[in-house]
Amino acid sequence: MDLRNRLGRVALDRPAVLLVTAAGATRERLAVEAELARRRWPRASGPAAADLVAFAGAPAPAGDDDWAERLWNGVPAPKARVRVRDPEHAAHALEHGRMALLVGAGTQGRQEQREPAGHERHDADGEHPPQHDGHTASGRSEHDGHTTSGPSEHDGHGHDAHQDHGGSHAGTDQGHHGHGGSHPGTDHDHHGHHMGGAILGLPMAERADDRDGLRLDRLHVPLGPALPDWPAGLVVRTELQGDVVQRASVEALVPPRSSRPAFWSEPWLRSAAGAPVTVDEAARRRCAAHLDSVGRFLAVAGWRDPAAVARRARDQVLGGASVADLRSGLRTLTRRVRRSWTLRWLTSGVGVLSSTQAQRYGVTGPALLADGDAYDRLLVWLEEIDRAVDACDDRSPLASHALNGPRGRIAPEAPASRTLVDVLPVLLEGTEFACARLVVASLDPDLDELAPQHARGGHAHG
Amino acid sequence: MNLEVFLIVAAALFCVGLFGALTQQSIVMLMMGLELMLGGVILAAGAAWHYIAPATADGQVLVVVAITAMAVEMAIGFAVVTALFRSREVDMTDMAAELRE
Amino acid sequence: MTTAAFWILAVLAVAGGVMVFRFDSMARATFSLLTALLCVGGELIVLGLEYLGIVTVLMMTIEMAIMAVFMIMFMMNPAGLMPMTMVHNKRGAAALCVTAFVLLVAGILLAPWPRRRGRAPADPTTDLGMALMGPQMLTMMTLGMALFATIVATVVLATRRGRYERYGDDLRATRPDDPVRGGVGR
Amino acid sequence: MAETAPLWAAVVLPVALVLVAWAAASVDARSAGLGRAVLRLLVQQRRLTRAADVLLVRVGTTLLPVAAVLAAVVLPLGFRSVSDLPDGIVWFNAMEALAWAAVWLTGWGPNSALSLIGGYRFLAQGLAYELPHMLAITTAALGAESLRVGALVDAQAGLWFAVWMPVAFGVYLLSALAMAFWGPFDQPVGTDVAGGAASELAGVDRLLFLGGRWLLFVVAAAFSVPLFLGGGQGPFLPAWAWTVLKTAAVLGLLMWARRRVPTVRMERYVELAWVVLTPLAVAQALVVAVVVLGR
Repeated sequence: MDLRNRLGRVALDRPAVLLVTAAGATRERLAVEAELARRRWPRASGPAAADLVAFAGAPAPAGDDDWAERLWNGVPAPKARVRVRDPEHAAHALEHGRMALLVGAGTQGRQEQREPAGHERHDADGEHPPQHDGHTASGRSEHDGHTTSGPSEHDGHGHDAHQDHGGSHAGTDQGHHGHGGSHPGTDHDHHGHHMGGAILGLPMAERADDRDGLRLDRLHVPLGPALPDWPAGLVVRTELQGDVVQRASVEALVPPRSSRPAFWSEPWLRSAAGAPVTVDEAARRRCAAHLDSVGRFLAVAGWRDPAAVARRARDQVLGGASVADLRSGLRTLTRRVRRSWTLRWLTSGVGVLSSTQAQRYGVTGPALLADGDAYDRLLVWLEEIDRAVDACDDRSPLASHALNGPRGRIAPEAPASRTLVDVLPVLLEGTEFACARLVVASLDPDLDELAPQHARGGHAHG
Repeated sequence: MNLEVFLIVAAALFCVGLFGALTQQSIVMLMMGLELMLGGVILAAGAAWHYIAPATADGQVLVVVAITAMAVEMAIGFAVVTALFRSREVDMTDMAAELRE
Repeated sequence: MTTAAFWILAVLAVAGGVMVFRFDSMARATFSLLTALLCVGGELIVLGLEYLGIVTVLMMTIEMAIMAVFMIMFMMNPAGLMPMTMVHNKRGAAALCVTAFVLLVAGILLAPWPRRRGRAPADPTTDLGMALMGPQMLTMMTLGMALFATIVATVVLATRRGRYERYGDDLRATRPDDPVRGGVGR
Repeated sequence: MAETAPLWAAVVLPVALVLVAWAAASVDARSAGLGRAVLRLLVQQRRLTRAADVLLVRVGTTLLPVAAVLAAVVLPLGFRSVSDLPDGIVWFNAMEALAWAAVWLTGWGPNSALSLIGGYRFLAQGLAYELPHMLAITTAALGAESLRVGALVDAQAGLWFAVWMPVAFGVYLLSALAMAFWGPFDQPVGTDVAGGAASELAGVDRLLFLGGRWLLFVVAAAFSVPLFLGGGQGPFLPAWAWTVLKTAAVLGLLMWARRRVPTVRMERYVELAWVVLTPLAVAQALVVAVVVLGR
C-alpha cells in the first residue's frame, strides 16, 4: 500500500484538469487556463480522464438537471474539485486542488476504492476550505448540499450516474422527458423490441424521418454545457441519428445577474455607458477575443499546435505585451493558418451562412462580414486580428457611436451573441457531429453577453 | 483428428446456423444464421481438401467460393434491408411477408 | 499441439455460434458470431491453409464490424437492455435442426470416405493462385462478375438518389446537390 | 536471408514495442510528463457507466494492444522476425483489421452517445482507408512476388520499393496513420467528441486502449520499413541499426505531419480515398505488374 500511495503522490503531482466553465465566467476561465499553461498540467477532455475538476464560476443547473454534480460523479477516484469564483484566486485554488488530491492519494485504501460514494464524500470534505472560495457563505452551503446528497447517490446507482449522458457529460435524461409517449407513427407498435419509454431509467430511442429518407432511431443528446472547447453555458439539444444531427434546439444557460459587463465586449459596453475608453484597450480586447475564438475553432478542427499558439498569444495580448512583440508572433500565426490548404479543404462548405440569411436573423459582426462558410468566418477573424494588432498602441479615445464588438454590434438590450445563438439551429440541422462542432465554434457565441445587467454602480465585487 | 471430427464440427455449425436462420424474425439476425452456415461449409471444404485431395486446389477454391458467397450475401442482404426499410420501415421477415397482402 | 488447438477452436466456434442466438444484445450477438467465424479461420490454419485462414479472419472482422453498424442502424437495442424475443416457430426449427444434425453425423460417420490421395504442396497458397488463374479461371471470372454485380445491385437497392437528383433534371448542375459535401471539391 | 528468431523473441517483442512506443510518445509530448501520465492512469479507478456492457469494453480495450503485438510478429528487426510467416503481409493486414472490432466494441460498450460516435467514426475511417491500403501493400507484395515479409526485404537489396512505387508508399503512410487513428486521423478519439471511443474509459482500461493505440501506430509505421524502405538493407551499419533508424525516420515524419495538419474528417476523406487514391493505387499496381512481368 505504501508503494501505491507513493506512486499516487508522484502521479497526482501534476493532475489532469477538466476545466468546466459556467456561463458568465470568462474571466475565471482565462485565469485558470493561463495558470494551467504556466504549470503545464495536462488538460482532460472529459470526466473519465480527469483527476481535478476546476469549475470556473458557479455552474447553474440546466432546468432541473444539476449537470455539474453529475459530471463530478462521473469522475473516477482519486479526484478533487475546486471552484474558482474569482480570477485572482485561480492559482491558489488549483494548488489547493492538488493538495487535496495528494492527501486523498495518501489515505486512499482498497476498501475506499470499492465504495466510491464514501470516497467522494471524503474528497468533498477536503475540497472547500473557505479561504480560497471567494464566497465563504455560499461555499459552506454548497458543502452542506453535497453532504446531504451523498446518501441518495449511494442508494441510486452509486457514482455511476454519469452514464446516460453521452452528450454533455452532464446528464441527458431530461432531454428525453416527454418523448416516451409521443410515437410518431402508428406502425411503431409492430416493433415488439422497439418501444419508446425507458428501461433501467435509460431512455430508449425512437424513430423519425431523417436526411437520407430512412426512418431510423434517433437519440436525444444534449451537447454542452461541459464539452471541451465549447461556448460556456450553451446547451444544444440535438436529435442524433447515427452521428447526424437531425434536429437541434438551443438553450442558453443565462449567466447569473451580474454587475460585471461581459468580458469580451466590456470596452464597448463601458464606452456605450459613457465611460472613457481608449482605442488600444478595445483593440486588445478584440484581438484577444478573436484569438480565443480562433484557438477554440482550431482545437475543434483538431489542429492542436496552432490552437495552443493562439491561446498563448491571447494571454499575451491581455497581459499587455508590447505591440512589436505581438505583431511578429501574430503574423506568423495568421500566415500559418491562412496557408494551410488542408484546413481550407476541411472547413470550407461547413455551415454556410449567406449575408442575406444573416441579416434576416439580425446577425452583425464577423459572421455577417464573412458571408459564407466556417472557413470564411475564420478568415474574417484573422483579418480583424491583424488589423487590431496595429491599433494596439493607439491611445486616442474610442468613438462612442457605432460600436462594434468582437461578435457584432453592441446593443445591451439585444446582444450580438443572441442572434448567433438564434441562427444556430438552422445551421446545425443535417450536419454530421464533427461539422456541427465546427459550426458552433465558427460562430462562437459568447453567452456572457446574455446576462441581465445590474444598473451601474450596484454592489460591485470581484 | 480425422476428417470425421472436422466434418462433425462443421455440421454442428451448419445446424446452429440453420436454426438461427429458421427462427429469427429479424432479417439481420437471419443473415447471421446464414453466415454461420457458410462458416460450416468453409470448414468442411477445408477439411475435405486436407484429408481427401490435398494435391489439387479444388478444396481451396471451394473455400474461396464460400467466402465470396458470404460477402455477397451480406452486401445484398443489407441493401435489401435498407431498401425495405426505406419504403416500408420493415426489418422483420414476418412483416415483409405481410407486405405481399 | 495441433490437436489441442483443434479442440479449443472447435468448442469456441460452436459455443460462439450457439451464443449468437442466445445473447440479448445485438452487439454481443454479432461479436459472438465473429468469434465463431474467427475460430473457423483458425481451424483452416490448423488444416494447413494459412492463407485462406488469415483471409477468413480478415474478411470476417471487417464484415462483422460493418454488420454491427447496420444492426444498430435498423434495430436500436442499446447494450441489450430489452430482451429480444424475435423468434418464430422455435420448437419446429429446433426439431428440424436436431434431425438434420443427427442425419449429417450419421452420414459423416457411415460414408465411405476416400483415402487421402497425394500430399499437400509445400505452399498451398501458390497452388491456389495457380489454380485460380489456370484450370479454375472460369470460377474466378464468375466470382469476379458476381462481386461486380453485387456492387451495382447493392448501390441501386440502397440508394434513393440518382444523378437526376444530384445534378438536376437536365444534368447541368456544376455541383451535385448532396446533403454532405465530399472531399474532391465537386 | 530471413531467419526466424528464437522463442524468447516472442517475449522480448512486446517489451521492445512498448519501449519504442514510449520513446515516440515522449518525443511527441515534448516533455517528461509521460511517465506521470501513465502512473496517473494506473492509480485511477476504473469506472463503469450505467447499463454498460462491461464485457465488451474489456474485450475491446484488451484486443487493441493484443492486435498490435500480433501484427508485429511478422515485423523483422534487421532480417529476423519472431515468425516469418509465408503469408506475413496478409497476417499483418488481418491483425490490423482486428482494431476495427476493438475500437468499435470500446465505443459501443459504455452506452454513451459520444463514445458510440467515436466507434462509428472508426468504422467510417476503416472503410475509407482500407481499400487503397490493401492495394498499396498488395503492390509491394507484387514487386517481390511473395507474401513473405522476408522475401520483400530481400527483393529490395538493390532498389527500395519506395523509389519505384512512390504512390503505394504514400498511400501506405496515410493508412498507417488512419489504422492507428492517430495524428490527423484521430477523429475516433477526437477532442470534439470529448475523447470519442475513449471518452468513458478510465484507469487501466484507458491505459490499455490509448497505449494499444500507440503500439498500433508504432507497428504500422515500422511495417513501412520492410514494405517499402528495404528493411535492414543498407551499407556500413548492421541490419538491425538500419531498421531502427528507418523506423525512427518514418515515425519522425509522421509526427511532424501531425503538427501540420488538422484532423481529417471522413466525410471528406472517404471521397478522396475512393475517387482519387484507389485509382492511383490501382494504376501503381498495374505499373509494378508490368515491370515484374518484364523482368
